[in-house]
Amino acid sequence: MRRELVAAASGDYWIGRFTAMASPCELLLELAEHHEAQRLLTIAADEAQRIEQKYSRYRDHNIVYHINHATGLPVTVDEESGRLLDYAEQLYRLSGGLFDITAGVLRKVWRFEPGSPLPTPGQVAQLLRHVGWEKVQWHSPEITLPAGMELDLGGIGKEYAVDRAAALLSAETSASFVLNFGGDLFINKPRHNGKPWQIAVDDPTDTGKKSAGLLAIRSGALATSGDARRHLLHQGKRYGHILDPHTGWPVVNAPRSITVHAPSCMEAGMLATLAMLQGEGAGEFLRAQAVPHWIIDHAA
Amino acid sequence: MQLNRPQSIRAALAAATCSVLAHPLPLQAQGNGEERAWDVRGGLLFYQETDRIQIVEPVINASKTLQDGTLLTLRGVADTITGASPNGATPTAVAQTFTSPSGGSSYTTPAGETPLRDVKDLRLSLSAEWERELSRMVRNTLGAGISHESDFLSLSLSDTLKRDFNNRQTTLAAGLALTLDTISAEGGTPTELQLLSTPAAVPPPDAEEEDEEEDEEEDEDGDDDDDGKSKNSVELLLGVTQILSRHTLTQLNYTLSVGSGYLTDPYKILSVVDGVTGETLDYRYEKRPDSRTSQNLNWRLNHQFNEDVLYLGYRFFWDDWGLTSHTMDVKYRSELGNGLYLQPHLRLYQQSGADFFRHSLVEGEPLPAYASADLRLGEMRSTTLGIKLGMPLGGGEFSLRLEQMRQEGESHPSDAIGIQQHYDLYPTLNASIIQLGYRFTF
Amino acid sequence: MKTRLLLPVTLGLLALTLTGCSLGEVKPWDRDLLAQEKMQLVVDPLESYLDEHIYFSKEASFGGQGIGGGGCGCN
Amino acid sequence: MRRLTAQLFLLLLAPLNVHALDAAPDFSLAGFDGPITLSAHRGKVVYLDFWASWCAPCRRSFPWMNQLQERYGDKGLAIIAVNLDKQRELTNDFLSATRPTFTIAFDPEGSSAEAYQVMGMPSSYLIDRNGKLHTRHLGFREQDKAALEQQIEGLLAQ
Repeated sequence: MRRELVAAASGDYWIGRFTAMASPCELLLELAEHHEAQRLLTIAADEAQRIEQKYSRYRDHNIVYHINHATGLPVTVDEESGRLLDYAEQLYRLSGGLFDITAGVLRKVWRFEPGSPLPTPGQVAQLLRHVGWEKVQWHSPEITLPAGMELDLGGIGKEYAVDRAAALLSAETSASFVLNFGGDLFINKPRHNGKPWQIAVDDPTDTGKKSAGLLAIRSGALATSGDARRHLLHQGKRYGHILDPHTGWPVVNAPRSITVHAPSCMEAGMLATLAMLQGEGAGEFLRAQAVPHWIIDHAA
Repeated sequence: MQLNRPQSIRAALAAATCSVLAHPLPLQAQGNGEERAWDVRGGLLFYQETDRIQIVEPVINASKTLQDGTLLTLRGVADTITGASPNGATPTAVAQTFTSPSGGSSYTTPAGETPLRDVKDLRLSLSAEWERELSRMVRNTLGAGISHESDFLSLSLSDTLKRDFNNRQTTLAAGLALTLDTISAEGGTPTELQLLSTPAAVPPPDAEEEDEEEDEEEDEDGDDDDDGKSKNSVELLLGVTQILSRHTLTQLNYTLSVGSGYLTDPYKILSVVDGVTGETLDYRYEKRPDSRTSQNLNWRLNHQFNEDVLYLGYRFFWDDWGLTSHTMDVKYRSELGNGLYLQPHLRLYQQSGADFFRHSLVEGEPLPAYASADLRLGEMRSTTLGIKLGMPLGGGEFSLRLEQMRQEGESHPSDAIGIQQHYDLYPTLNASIIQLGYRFTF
Repeated sequence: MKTRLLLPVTLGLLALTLTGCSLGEVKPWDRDLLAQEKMQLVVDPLESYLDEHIYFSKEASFGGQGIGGGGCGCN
Repeated sequence: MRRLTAQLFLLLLAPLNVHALDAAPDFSLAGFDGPITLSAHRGKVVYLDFWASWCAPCRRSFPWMNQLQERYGDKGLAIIAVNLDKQRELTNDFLSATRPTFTIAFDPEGSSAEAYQVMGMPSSYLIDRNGKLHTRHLGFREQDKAALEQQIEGLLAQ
């Protein structure tokens, strides 16, 4: 994994870059020497890589692979995975079944690439039989998945990696830092001059180039859920990549992008995802949760 | 689709997140540069003399720096000795039979051969050392040890003080050690210079009063049930270590040892021969003085050339038994890269004999005050040639040492009497040393 | 013999110390090589111990490097 | 009353501290990110440490200096640890094992150690906010920590 470390133009912090979980990742570090910055970058990148290797659906022979290929047999998981499964289960209950880590199989028919055809209702119904956490037997530390079902921790993995790596960094340094894994980020404390970090929010209408605005964040996490990068245009209709596990179809009328600020990246990410699953009700949902948030609507 | 109780989600989520993130951090991030606690060296020595003694000796040496900075070193040794060792009698034209003082055992040596006595023992030894800083420039090392064999027990205590001078370029050392040994010879301790042909019985206590043996008898409370003899020694060390350059270090040590008590080897005898023919008529147990003062001057120098290191050593030893010896020791550690090294070794040793060393006693001549035919007290020289290989292995360091030792004395000395001239009175001794070592920290 | 030789020994030690003083100083931060384990006077305590044990049991001389450590019944 | 005793205590100590405060020799040494000078730290209390990778007590002092940095770093203490190794390889191993959070400077020639008349390894010097040499300390032992911290706190309070 390529890891580079450069000084910021202003010279008062370091920027470390690497790629993990198919996302560009960066670490902004204030007031640390080069070798110290290098060391902290290694810690963050190692942790990202560790979590990616352990939970990526795209890698063979990790815990997710074993669970998904157990053909109906129970699999015993380690403590860390157990906690993540507990977490997923709680989210499933809290969301009334909207957040479901077994919904990943729907991706077999939903391809969010330009020009991809829409699946037929029959195809979707076929796959829906393999969706539903309630069909999973989870009695820590043992999980049994009915054959044909699959787990996908992609919905929480990146946020979890941010929180974990941020915790490791916090234990190692007192310097202010921003840890950003593909738009999900964590800030431990204000900059040394007492000022907040300025975070640019991507404008989904012109992703990567235009900024929808600057957020001033003193500490805590930001996570964004949206279809900026993954969506499907079909006969003039825009299908976001958030699928409703009850219907097997994308959520209708969801905002283009939702950014939430919360103490941890997992909370921010879950709130953004849950809001997205509310479709038109996203704004209302977030206001009811009384969390700082930024919505970019679909009315573009 | 509406969520259940939307207001409570944030709080429940916070609680759930907190619990998932409470998972302990992986160890990789915990490194804080602390030193490892134990430094352990394990070794196994095989010592094999041609047709003589064989020793298998496992040793373990473990040291640890304690919280207060004290360095604690512990050592455990177990050595198994088997084989045969010369008993001091000279070869003769007929087979010879030897019996222990109590008559419990006997063995026979064929004609023309150097009489050997079977040896078999297990020695267990434990020792500990505490080295601590008394002040920034002064260190103290306290040591204690115990060693046990079926016929021998040794207890020792030592204390060494080292002080640095000249910005730590010079270190002076002074030390004192005390050793107490108890010997309980197998089959009973023989009376010194007693004839082997004397009826095999433990001599009555008053018979010993006639001999000039006062000192060591005090150590025996009841010599009937315990035939133990004792000896003790006091050692003194004065040393100076000097840094000569960034590459060179030297040390000069002077040691003085004063031993007293039963210094005789209870298993060694002398042949009593006819003054003309040299034929063996009888045997007597040996007798050594009951005190020995010996001194050493030991010089060492370590010099580093571009990673390689030359180790030089020279020792001069002398004592009041009339013995002097010179020992030269050279090692050269050649670094081969990647932690691999090869270290050739040469040791040269030469000693003069003790004043009372003689191959035999002559029948009819007055008995000398002291006499021993122990070849180790005779004039001889010894050469050791060896090589050691060291390499990193599995996180530790492995070493293998192979050495060959050759000890030779005067086979046909000018004082050989009669038929003795036909025999090799100082058979050359060849021994192989194989040492395996592994060192690791945890 | 003891007293006759003690004097030159002491003088020798003293002389060495004094020449040590007059030699160029090796600064504390220049002791990197001397701090290496292979530059210690006893590099391998185990090997030294075993050698001392072997030669003590085979020769009439003993000691010189250090003191204490206990003996064995082999001589 | 407590204040009075504190003042008395300071007065008693004063004669030891007031005079004979030499200016700490300045230096310019290579650091990870450009040169490190003492003069750039004027206004801060500087804990100047001389160390080498082959020195065992130096290794023990690093976790403690990390603690110092954490505790006093934002209160005006700067820690500069001058490495006196001749070769960099061992230094890197040492640094990756000890992970210092303070400033490291490199002086393979030992010129700064010469200027400070370093007597042993490690040696540390406390320099006050005005660049005056306050105390020197030789070696590193667990029992020295408390006294050193007290001195640092004292200088930070000035």
